[in-house]
Amino acid sequence: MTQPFRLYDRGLVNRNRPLQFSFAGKAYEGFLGDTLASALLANGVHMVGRSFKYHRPRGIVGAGSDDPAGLVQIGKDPRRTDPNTRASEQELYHGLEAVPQNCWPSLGFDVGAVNDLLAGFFPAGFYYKTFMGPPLNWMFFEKHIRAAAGLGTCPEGPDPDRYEAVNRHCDVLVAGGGLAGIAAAYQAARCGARVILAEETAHFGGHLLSMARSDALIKEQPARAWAFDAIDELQKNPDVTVLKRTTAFGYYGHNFVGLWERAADHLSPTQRTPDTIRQRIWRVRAKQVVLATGALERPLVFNQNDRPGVMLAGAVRTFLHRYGVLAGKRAGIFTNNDTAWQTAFDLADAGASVVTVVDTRAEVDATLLRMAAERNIPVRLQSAIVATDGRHRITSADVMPLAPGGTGLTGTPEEVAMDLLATSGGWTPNVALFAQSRGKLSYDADLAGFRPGPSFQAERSAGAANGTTTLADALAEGTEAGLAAAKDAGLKRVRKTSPELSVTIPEGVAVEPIWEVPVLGDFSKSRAFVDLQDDVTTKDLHLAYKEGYRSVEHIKRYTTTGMGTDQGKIANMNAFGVLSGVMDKPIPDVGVTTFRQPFKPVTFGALAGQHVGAHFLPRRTTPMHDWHRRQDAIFEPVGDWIRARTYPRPGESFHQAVQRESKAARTGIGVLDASTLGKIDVRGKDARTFLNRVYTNAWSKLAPGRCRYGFMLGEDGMIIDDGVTACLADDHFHMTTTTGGAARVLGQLEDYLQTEWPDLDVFLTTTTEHWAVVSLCGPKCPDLVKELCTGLPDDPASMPFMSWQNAEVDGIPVRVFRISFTGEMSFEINVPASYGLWLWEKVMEAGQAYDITPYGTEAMHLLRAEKGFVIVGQETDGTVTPLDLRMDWIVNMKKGDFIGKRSLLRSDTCRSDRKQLVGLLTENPKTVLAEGAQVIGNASEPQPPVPMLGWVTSSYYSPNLERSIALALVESGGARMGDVVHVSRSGGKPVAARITETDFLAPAEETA
Amino acid sequence: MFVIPCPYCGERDQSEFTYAGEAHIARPEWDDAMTDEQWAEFVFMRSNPKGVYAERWVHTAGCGKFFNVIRNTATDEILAVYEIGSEPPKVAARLPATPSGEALGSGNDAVKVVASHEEVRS
Amino acid sequence: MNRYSVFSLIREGLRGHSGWKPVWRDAEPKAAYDCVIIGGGGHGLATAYYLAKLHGMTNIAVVEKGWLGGGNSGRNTTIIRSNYLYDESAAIYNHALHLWEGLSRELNFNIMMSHRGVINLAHDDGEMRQLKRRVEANRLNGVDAEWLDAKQVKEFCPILNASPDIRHPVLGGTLQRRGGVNRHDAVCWGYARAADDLGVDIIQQCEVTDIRVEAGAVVGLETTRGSIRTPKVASVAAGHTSVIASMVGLRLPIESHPLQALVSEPIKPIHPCVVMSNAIHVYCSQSDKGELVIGAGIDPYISYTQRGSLDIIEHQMAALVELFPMFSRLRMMRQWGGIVDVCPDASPIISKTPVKGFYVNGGWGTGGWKATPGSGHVFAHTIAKDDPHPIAAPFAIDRFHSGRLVAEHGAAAVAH
Amino acid sequence: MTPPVRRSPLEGRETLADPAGRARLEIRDFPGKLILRGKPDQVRAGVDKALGITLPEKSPETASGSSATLLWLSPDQWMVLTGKGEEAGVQHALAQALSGAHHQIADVTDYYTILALSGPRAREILMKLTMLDLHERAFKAGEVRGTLLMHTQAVLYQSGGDGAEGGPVFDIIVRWSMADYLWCLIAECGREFGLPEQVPVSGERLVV
Repeated sequence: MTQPFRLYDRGLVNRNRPLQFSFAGKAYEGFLGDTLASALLANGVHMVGRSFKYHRPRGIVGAGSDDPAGLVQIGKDPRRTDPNTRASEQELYHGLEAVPQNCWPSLGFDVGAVNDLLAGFFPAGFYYKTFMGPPLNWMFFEKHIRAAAGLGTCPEGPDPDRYEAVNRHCDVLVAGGGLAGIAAAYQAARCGARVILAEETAHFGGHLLSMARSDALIKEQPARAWAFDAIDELQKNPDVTVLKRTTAFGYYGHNFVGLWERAADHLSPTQRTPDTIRQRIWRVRAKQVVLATGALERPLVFNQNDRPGVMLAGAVRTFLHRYGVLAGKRAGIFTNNDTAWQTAFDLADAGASVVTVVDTRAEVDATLLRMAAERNIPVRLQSAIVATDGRHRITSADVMPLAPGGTGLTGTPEEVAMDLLATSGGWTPNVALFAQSRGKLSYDADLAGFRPGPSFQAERSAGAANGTTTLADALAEGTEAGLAAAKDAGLKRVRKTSPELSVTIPEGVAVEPIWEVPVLGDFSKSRAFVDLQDDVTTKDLHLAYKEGYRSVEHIKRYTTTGMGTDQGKIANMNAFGVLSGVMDKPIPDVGVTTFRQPFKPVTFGALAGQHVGAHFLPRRTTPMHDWHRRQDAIFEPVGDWIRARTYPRPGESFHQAVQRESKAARTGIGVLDASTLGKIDVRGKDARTFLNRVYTNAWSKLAPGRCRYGFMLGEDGMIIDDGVTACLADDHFHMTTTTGGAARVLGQLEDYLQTEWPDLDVFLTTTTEHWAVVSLCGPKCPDLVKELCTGLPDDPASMPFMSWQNAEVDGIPVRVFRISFTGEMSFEINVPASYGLWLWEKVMEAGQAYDITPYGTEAMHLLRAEKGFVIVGQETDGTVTPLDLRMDWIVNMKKGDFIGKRSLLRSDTCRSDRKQLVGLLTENPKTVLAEGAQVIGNASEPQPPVPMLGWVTSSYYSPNLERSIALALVESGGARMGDVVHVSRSGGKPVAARITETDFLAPAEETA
Repeated sequence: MFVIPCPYCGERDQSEFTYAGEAHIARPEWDDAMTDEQWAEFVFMRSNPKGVYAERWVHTAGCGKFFNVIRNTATDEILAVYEIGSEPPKVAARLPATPSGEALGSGNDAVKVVASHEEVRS
Repeated sequence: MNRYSVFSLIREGLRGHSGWKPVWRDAEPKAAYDCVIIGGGGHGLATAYYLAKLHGMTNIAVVEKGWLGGGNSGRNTTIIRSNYLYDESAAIYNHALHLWEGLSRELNFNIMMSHRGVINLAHDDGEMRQLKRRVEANRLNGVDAEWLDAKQVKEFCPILNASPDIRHPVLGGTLQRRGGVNRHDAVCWGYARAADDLGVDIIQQCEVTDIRVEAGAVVGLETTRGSIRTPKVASVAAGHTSVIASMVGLRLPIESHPLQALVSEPIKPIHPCVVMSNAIHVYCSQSDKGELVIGAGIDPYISYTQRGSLDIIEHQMAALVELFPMFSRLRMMRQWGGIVDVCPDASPIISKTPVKGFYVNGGWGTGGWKATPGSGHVFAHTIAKDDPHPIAAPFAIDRFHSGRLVAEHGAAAVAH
Repeated sequence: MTPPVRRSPLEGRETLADPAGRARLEIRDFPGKLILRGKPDQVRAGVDKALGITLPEKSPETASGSSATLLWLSPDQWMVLTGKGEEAGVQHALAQALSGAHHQIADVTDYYTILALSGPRAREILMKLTMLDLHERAFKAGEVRGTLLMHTQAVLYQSGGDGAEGGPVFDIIVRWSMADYLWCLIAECGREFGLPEQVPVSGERLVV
């Protein structure tokens, strides 16, 4: 296969490594080192897609991340296809398959292009003015608008590739691997600094790679040779990290910078292994940052400037020198500054015919005129291109003289045939990262662009990013920046190492801005595009202002300029320029839109890193977890924990299993893994005072060996946690908390100790996971405890309720707590976690004789509900006090102050008609209320809004009471014992239920 | 993500810390005469200033100690750290400056451009 | 003002769009107004519109320090729903939803109200209980709400990861069909245009530097564009509520946090609705332009920088990929931050204050957008009558004294 | 009757080693662990008396004696590492020596598990999980720091020097219930250096 536009005497591509690829179903050949864009251009393909709104043909415009137009979909594997990929950034690999976007049925013939014919009726913001209905409302039109919008298509997923994030600290981070960046990194490293150098493309050298080797020399050698040597030296330095294919995408607070490395996108899927990292985020904390991110060229804005084949002059030069590709063979140049002239010269020297150089300026440097003459290039000064032709690629352009002052046209248009039009409107320093760092921009009239002004963070700009326009200055500035950065990072100053650089071609820009090239004829018929992706024309900007949108931010949003996937890298400066004319204000007064992170779009998967799938979040499990799994238990997530919920036997339903477990716990022996409960060791002579202040009840008299239940409140008086605390010694306590509350409670207690009560002699240490907890429940469990434990009374049942003792199991020390969350005879055996599974298995073994039944959290919830015990987070929701639970006995208002005490006295908090916890017994004992159902007064639902008296917090069918039971928070519930209320249900008539006490196990007369 | 200089462990990433709210809000001694309004001042009302602000952080993943930080909430610059119970030191800060209402370093988007290389008031 | 319609579009299309008039006048501040509203966001502009339209107060101004809709209005993820737990919340958010439904036609400005449905996912037993409680309460409050089991959720949003083996499997969820998204800029511009048409002065680039109070009553304010005399000042400066309140010596139960959001590159339609998950911290929809619009979490600390931390975004992406594995290869195109004024009970303050003539509307946390029309409507009433609208009354400041909070976060209602 | 068996949270996990020697991940065999809390001037003498160790009093200091190693965790908090099964004896000795002083000693031997990550690439692996600066000039042998390893807190103790053959050794002290998460995550981050993929325990039935 031949590549008609390929040159064989220049470029970094490897001509010995041809690569086959396809675009739009057609097969092509490129070389290793190509981007998709350079390979397509080498094959004469310019048109690659359609624009967002008008579906106009779009071609390759730029040579890097600034290209707004050259977007394609890469890859046919539905799990690996990548939409909206920039052809000028996608490196070529063997077998690459690319397809055009936003066109149907084909790129050449696109039905959507009808929009372009109707463009006159679709100005900026047209959709705000219609589609309001009736008869047809927005929901009708939205379908069609959505279908027409969007660009590429989403992969099907899941993503087969791997990503990761890595953290790094460094003295100096250098963003940009051009001459200035290399010089900065080189100098900083020479100072002994820890350096990270990140270059966006596959090659270091930046602008040096976009010019002929001999154009820039250091010590009689091509400057790029010096640059490559510097990179080699840096790569050998263990304190330097040199990254290519890596973009600094986000400059965040405190000098934290995100880098995005495309580690494998240049490899074909077959070249990747399951271990390959596709992309990597480098999370860099830098003492100093050097921004050497270069400058972005902007196109000229003129009528019909959007045809494929109309490219940035600098990009044409880059394709020529970096890739050895002629973007066209009959080239026209359209410029308002010096730089594009070199593109003309280089094209001519490479064998292309340059049919014209059109310059809007009246006078240009004589050297340029001489060099053009030497090459027989026709030059038209003080002229402009006013129209172009060519359906899928430019075929000709109309050139006309500009009236003096450049405000109008004169004479008649002359048509010039061409297959390439390289334009340049000047260069804008790439200040995106600087702006993200929250420095302020300042307008530089010589550049007609913004450059870095006052810095905010520890950063400095160098080279073209700083508005510098010659290579020698860039080299010197980069070196100086590296030196200063190293010094500010605290490294000792060493001798500067900056070589002499000479450039053999004209440099400088000498731009004379012409933001809007005058239009020939009816302005309203012109199509001068500012944003080539979102189809924003100068007309749209004029219209937005005319319609009263004065702020540049409003105009951006109204016209969508700069809101495409390139975020207006080349469009924004032109837009500001056009607006300064429209508003008749200097550009600084027009202002700029915000430069937001990321500098360019970053893959979601890369940002998620390695923390996906199995590694998404921790799954905390108890020492007995393996046993539960072996029983094929059903589990539930409780915060980070995965707890066994129930243990269905073969053929048993979830409900049946829970019923069986609950029954067994009151008739035989049930055993529960309660290891997840929070545990805090409290020690110090002021421990009791401390407990008195953090719990609502009194702790002064709790004797060693005894336990007590307590509520903790927030200062707002609402319950935040509960648990049993045991007295180990007079100054030593073992506190327990809820599973989910453990960390929060410890944090709050430390807060009070460190901040409010530093005078208290109390230390806290969490021991939650040191202890595995086996909770035995049921009338027969004293016998089992007696069998297992030594060191307890002959009859463990004689241990007083709410007491604890040390004991041993096979010589392993344990703590045995005689406490109960079920109302049933119950013991909790605490053993060091490493023995947890052993103890559990031992209990199951010994328990066989008693027909022991393991039960999970669901039965535990049911059992405690039978007894009317509350669960914080189920009966409470952050709006409930102990008084609301009608547990006044646990609130000691007579003792001193405690957390939340004062809030209990607030006018609303002490209302007697607040929602209070009660039991509910349905009239039909078989009917189980829905948890979350609302309690209402009427037997039938009136029209909304229906007054709600309260809601059902817990509801079960009780196997022990052989009827349904429920707990509910009901207005004035305490005063309504025996009342019948109604509980609403979706799709059914309300269920009648009688209000009762909450302890369903208590003798019946109590609840009557 | 801030770099927070823990008084006990040195500079660490913010992810190791937990924010603990406004500093120097002393819990009132019990007083039967205290009104609901006075109590609400302690429980709910906050100064929430734009500018110099004394706040508390706790080094959750490190030493577990609470300490005070003075931060400029208009720019997120940390201006001082000091131990619980000690007096806040005097600090200088780039304060919000009208007419933009924003100090250099504020993320607020009111003014992003200076006309020339003029210094922005600090 | 021009009447917008498909016919006006065609007429203007035929004459090169030469006839469009400005959406609002670029008004100069007058020496005195009957009321000045601080903050030109959705809530402030809606307040001005309803003051002029329903209460005849047309000699009023909206002063905005930047550009209209440049604060949280232009930064939120535009999710509209009213399925809140408590009666007070359901009342105001449902009031807002009713107004949203007719707003494009009322303002003659297409706000692109898309009732595509909002799903709140449940991932564990506790969430099931809370969301079912919410559905029941919603139904009795006349808020459309349905419970969907896991299968129905998957049917409504087929791109969800419904695998039972993920860390937080989807067990079910609630659906509010009338919920959805709209176009934030359009809402601000539409209200501004309609208010301007009723005579309201809309003054941008005008920052309030002080509020003058005499004998406990507001008499005027100082701005970067001069002094203004007025007996009534209404703060609707979301993100700076405490700053404005401090000008009259008022402390509020508000803390201002960074909240971030982001959009992907535009892709063809893939996401049919709005999905919100509390446990996994995701809320995601797709804009008409094709961008996925994703809300991230709030940073824990106070900040006025409108900037958040990258790690918040990273956690957000991990959660998103867990719930929508197919999004892994899409790209984050733009991220930004706003400032959310958060109240301890995750409910707003719409209130008179101890300072006569000073009114506060703020503290909406992460959930203010959906309330915009309702908030402006009841706040206008409160200002005009100097007496709280019944729907606004429960949101008065004094609830923090009495303890009568509207604890939506206590009820784990995601407030976005 | 089954005799008592101790199990670690990583029961069934085998030592992971890169054939090329770049990284190695293993489990420490139940070293004893105590938390000691107290004000330095109140416990300094007692610690010296009981253990013959000079109390480390600031970050990131550690100190070792014949019977134990003390890791500084906080101005009033230390972790005491002992040999397997020796924690009770050390706790007793400390309690004796500190009687009278306001202090706290808690046995946390089973609260924590210790993973050891070693090898020339150990630092790079850990830097995928912690924001600490692990450069050899910033984190030296014998230093300890509490930090966050992605979603779990952990104490990093560099128990082996860089000069040593095979690079640094990091003892990673992590809660029981987080050990498997961290084990698998470290292995995942070590895949580019030859550690094999490890899948966390998962797949429980969470849906009824």
